Amino acid sequence: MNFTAANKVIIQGIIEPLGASYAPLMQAYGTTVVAGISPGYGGRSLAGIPVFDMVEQALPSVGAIDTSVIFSAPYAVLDAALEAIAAGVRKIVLVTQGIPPLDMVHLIRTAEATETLIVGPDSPGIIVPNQLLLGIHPPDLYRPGSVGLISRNGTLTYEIAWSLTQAGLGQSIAVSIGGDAIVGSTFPQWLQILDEDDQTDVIVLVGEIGGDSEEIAAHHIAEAIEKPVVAYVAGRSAPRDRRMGHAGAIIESQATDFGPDVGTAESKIAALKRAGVPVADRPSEIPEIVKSLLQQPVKKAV
Amino acid sequence: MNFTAANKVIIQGIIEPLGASYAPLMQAYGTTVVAGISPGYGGRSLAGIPVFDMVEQALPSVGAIDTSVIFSAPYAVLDAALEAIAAGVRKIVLVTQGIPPLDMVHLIRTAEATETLIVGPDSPGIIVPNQLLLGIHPPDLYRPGSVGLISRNGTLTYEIAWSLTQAGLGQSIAVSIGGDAIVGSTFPQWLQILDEDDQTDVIVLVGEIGGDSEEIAAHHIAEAIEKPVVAYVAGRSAPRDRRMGHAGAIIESQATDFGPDVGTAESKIAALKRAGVPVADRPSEIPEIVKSLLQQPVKKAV
Amino acid sequence: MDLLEYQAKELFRGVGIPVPPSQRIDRPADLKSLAIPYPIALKSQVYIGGRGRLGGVRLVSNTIDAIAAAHTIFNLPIMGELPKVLLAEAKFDSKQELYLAVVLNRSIRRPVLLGSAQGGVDVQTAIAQMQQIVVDQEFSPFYARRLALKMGLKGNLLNVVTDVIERMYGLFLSQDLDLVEINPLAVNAEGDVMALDGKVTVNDAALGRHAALAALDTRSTQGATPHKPALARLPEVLSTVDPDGQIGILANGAGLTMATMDLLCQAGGKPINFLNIGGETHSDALPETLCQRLEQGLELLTRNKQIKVVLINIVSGTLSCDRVAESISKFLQRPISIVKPVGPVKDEIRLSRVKPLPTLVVRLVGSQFQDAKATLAKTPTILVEDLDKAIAQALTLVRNRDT
Amino acid sequence: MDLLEYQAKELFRGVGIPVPPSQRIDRPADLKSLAIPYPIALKSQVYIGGRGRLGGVRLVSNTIDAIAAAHTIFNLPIMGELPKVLLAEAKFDSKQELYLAVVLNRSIRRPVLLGSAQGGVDVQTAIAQMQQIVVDQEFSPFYARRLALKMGLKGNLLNVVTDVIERMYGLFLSQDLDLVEINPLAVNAEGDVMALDGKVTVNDAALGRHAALAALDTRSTQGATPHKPALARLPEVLSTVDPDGQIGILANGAGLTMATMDLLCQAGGKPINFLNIGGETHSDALPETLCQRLEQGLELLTRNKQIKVVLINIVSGTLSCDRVAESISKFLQRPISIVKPVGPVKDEIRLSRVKPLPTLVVRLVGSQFQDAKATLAKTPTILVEDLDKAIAQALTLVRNRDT
Repeated sequence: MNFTAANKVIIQGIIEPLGASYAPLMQAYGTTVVAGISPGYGGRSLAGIPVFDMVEQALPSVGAIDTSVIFSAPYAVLDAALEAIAAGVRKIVLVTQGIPPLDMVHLIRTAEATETLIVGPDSPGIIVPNQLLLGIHPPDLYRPGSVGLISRNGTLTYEIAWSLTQAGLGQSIAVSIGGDAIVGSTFPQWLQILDEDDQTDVIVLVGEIGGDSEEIAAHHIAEAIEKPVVAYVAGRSAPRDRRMGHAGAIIESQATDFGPDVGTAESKIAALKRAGVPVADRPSEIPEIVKSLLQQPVKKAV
Repeated sequence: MNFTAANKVIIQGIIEPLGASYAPLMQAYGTTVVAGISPGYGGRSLAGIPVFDMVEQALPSVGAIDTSVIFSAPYAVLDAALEAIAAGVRKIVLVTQGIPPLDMVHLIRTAEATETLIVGPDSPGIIVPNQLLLGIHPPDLYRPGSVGLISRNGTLTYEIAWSLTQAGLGQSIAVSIGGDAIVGSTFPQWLQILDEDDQTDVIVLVGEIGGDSEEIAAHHIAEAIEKPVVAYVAGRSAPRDRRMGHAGAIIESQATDFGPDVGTAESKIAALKRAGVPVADRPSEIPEIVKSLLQQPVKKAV
Repeated sequence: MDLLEYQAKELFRGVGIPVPPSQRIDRPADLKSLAIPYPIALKSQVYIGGRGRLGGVRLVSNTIDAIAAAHTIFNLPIMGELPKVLLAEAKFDSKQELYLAVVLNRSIRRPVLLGSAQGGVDVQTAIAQMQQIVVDQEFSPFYARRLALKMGLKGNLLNVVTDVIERMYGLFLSQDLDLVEINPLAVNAEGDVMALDGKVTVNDAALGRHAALAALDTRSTQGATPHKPALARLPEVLSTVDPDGQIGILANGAGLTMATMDLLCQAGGKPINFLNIGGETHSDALPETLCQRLEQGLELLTRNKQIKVVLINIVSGTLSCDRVAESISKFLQRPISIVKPVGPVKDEIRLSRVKPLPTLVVRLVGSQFQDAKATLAKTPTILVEDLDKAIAQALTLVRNRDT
Repeated sequence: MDLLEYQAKELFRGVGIPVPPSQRIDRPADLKSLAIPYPIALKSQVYIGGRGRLGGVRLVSNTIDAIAAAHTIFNLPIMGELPKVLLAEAKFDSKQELYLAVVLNRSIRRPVLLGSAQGGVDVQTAIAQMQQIVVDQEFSPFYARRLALKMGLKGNLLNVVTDVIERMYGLFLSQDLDLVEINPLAVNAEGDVMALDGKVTVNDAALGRHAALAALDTRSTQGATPHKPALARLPEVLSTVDPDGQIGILANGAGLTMATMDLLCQAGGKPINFLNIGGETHSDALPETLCQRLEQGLELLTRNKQIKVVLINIVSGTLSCDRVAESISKFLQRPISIVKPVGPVKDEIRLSRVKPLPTLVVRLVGSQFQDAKATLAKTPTILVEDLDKAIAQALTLVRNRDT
């Protein structure tokens, strides 16, 4: 998995408000944005980026496309992503929130069959500081460095990146897998990618209540990850069963009346600790723990 | 592609009238029928063949299954075939006629993705004389030999097999690709299989009016087939646009008012002749032509 | 099964494809309570295309003209077909007319989307501009967009037409259609679109799972009996191949029936009727059923007083020769009174029974041939083993009976 | 969005899942014109489960008893919820009760089918017997059959239950449901099945494409306004975290809001309300929209007279710090009369305006921080750069205002 400024990137939904605001920012940051896609707007351009009606129309002029960042309206995202896959795009970042879950199920099935990486939805995307912005991370808060940051939220990710940056700890990459109930790429996938990434020395994992991603991540860390991991889990004080704004924060149960303890902050923190992962009590604690881990020798492969 | 008595075969829809009649005949002919499948009838047996509710239930006791012959009712065929594919079966013969075409489109897409051979629907299936019966060919009319018989109809295939048998010309294999509008395996696929088959010296292709399979077959023969081919096309005298009993006999046009000449007997016969294929005027002429071809040296590879 | 225009448009309306306000007219007087404003188009609801050229569509501006036009159209056969219903439809001012269709392509085994930027009555121009997109994987709207782009559409019209195609595909898939066609899809000066004419063909094999569509069959004399994927009914009336013919053909399976007829024609014979009693691949097929169909088929063919010879060609794995022979023998021995009629028995048919039966030339391939031979030896039928000889025999018999 | 039982059963009926004959009862008098025969069950239509144990379901055998029971149920709150409607339903004699559900499993990112041969009110037994099938590829009925088999069903019941699961899945997929549950699916002595109770949860994000379902929302005070996937509305009333609390939290994004509240609680603070004005990943999100939501959020929080301090924590890429500062400044300067109320303005709220506003502790991360600092310097707000310090500041202020 390589994410560099050499990646050829398109922006689908480039005329949506969010897409139109971030397209020039992504480009200004050094991302090679070769085309924007918005059906019905073909022939125009936005911040110098040529706009096409379809992904495949861009291919003759720009060649193979590595990545698409999708800002389309929620009900148009599935089709946009399938269109990108049909045009040979194999990395897709879904920024848009509120995609119907069954659209995601359909998309994930197709992504699996075509070996396409789907990041998101409801995700600020990926940033490789000073190299590449695939989404809406605020670049000012990030600096290049060796901390790999993986989260499933948006502004809390910025908060933690900023606390690292302020402490002099730059980031090799920051990625949010997205806050909606059904997301494409998972914590274990990204843990694996960062474990194998030469630029990353330590991994910060930012979780929150709801779902079982942190429990699964903890299991994966214990089994397969060699680099040190620091975690933080938001939502210790959250009232149970209250919506905090996105589905990740609903403590869900499998079906009516079948609710195990999975999903609570306690369950997640306990699982991470059992896996040997230090869990910060507050965001500002993360840089201290990262520093202490960087001074320890890296776990050896067994 | 090997079709021998060693093939492990299941019969789906074994309690349907047609399935129940032919299961014992297939078995008596030497086909290794290891299980019958009919939902709701699991636990029974038919002619000594154990019946299961699902294909996957049979796996622990019979091991991997090579082929399924499906006799299920038309609207149950798609599900039965998908179930067989999910259970690892990669050769499927659909005997049943009248499967809705869009069910076939769905099945063919899945078959392509899983590299599954689908023969039929509306097909008497495959017979390898004295070895294997996968379907409803009347065994009495066939004898082992070196003529490969490919058709898209039922009883006319028997007629021609019988005329070959009576003339002392046995068959290496006989297969009907099926009479419905949308079928799985095609003439070119079978021409290729028989061209590569050591047991086959000459190929008899039996077509009929409707669709463009004969035209496509003619093209394929000219391009890629080395063994001699003899053809017969039924329907020279058929009134245009009259239903003869199955969809293959409707001279179809792409959409309203867009009807080319493709599909008529004239078009098919002309295409075959252009490809150098002798076309018999009547079934009884076929054995004579086959004999004359067998006396000629085989075309050399270019 | 084809739908009439007004039925197709009901389906379009149901999935949100824009169609003009319209009203079904069962008799001219219905126009007195017309709920749509004039001018309107009055359109003959027939299954045959090209009614516009033949006077089946009229534009009218007031009730008096409308009633007069309706009278005319109700009495105007289009290629022999009289409308039972008219459609009164609001006028739509079109600036551009597109052609759109979704159809199954049997040779690539996939649905295809067809579109032409030049739709309307001039079919040749539409064809010249026709674009095609194959829906090779599961449908997603981008296939529709791909077609719209290929048609040369841009801007808002690109999206509007994409949406119409998407809805057409939705119908196609959910209703098991063989064809859904809009011609023209009109575009007005404001960029709004409207389906002005539509054609829908429902797949017959799938009708059993679409009760609402099956109920739209206005042509079935069986009425609204539920279609089910059972053995197809034998036709009630056989169509005539050669009106001067004297030979009837009865065979099993479409290919075999055609081959038999081909042989007869090649030998100079004139078949008047042919009947395929059905192949062997129906999941419900039992020997009993096939025998029954054989007897019903003989009954049907022998009703035709013009037939001198019936050529029976049965090649079967399901049905042994002796069972075929027994059925034939049973048919010949039946007392007329106990024959279960296939349709309502008319006097004319009863009358025909007293006429001598045509000669039956029987050709059989299958098991138990010797038993069949013994059975048929006791009947006036002529059993021939070889197909070419059976054809020759039938021809000789006709000539002999003629003279 | 949850549906009430009678709404769920309407959906079931629509797709051919058998449900008992039933009638919606809006008031006890409706029982006088009951069209189903006694005995019937009268069932409280509330969103909360377990109504049976709490007296929300009664079996009655005649009109007098029915009306009396209806009066009782209409006045019986189930866990605080009073029914607006009852369901009168024909009795069905069950020999066996099954549990069936289709639900989305977010961690495997696939729908799963759940089934237990021991359904009914005893949930623990149902769970002990629960079987699960993952629908990993496109659904086909064999997935349903796989579940039915795993549940231990045989013979005709296997096929009947497979068919019910298939129809449940059809609903799940076509209506974008989070959950469709039948408990119990009753089986009678003849082997017929009947869905005696059902639960359907519609996915909120998908409601915008299911107008018919959105119209079933009986709880929305907005009435039947079309749901669309726009920025979620802010809540009209904030829920209370700690009734003794004096601090309100306003942040952007769910994770950040939770983290801020966690910090406050860990430091011994008592938040009474929290408000997430929304993250940054909405395709319609513009700085203007976010500023508007910030101002609306402040309006909402400051309505609560108990709040002494509002802690604002905004970390944003979309919104520069100076724009946040301007919004806060604008909010503080607004004349009360021109503030556009979010809901109907009650006198009580107008009254609260004359009270001094709570102190605003503002913590900002983003671009243009210095400009924000300059803007806020002219206001009575307290700007803190560091999050931990902002928390400490808020706590100090509450203590000071307390004393």
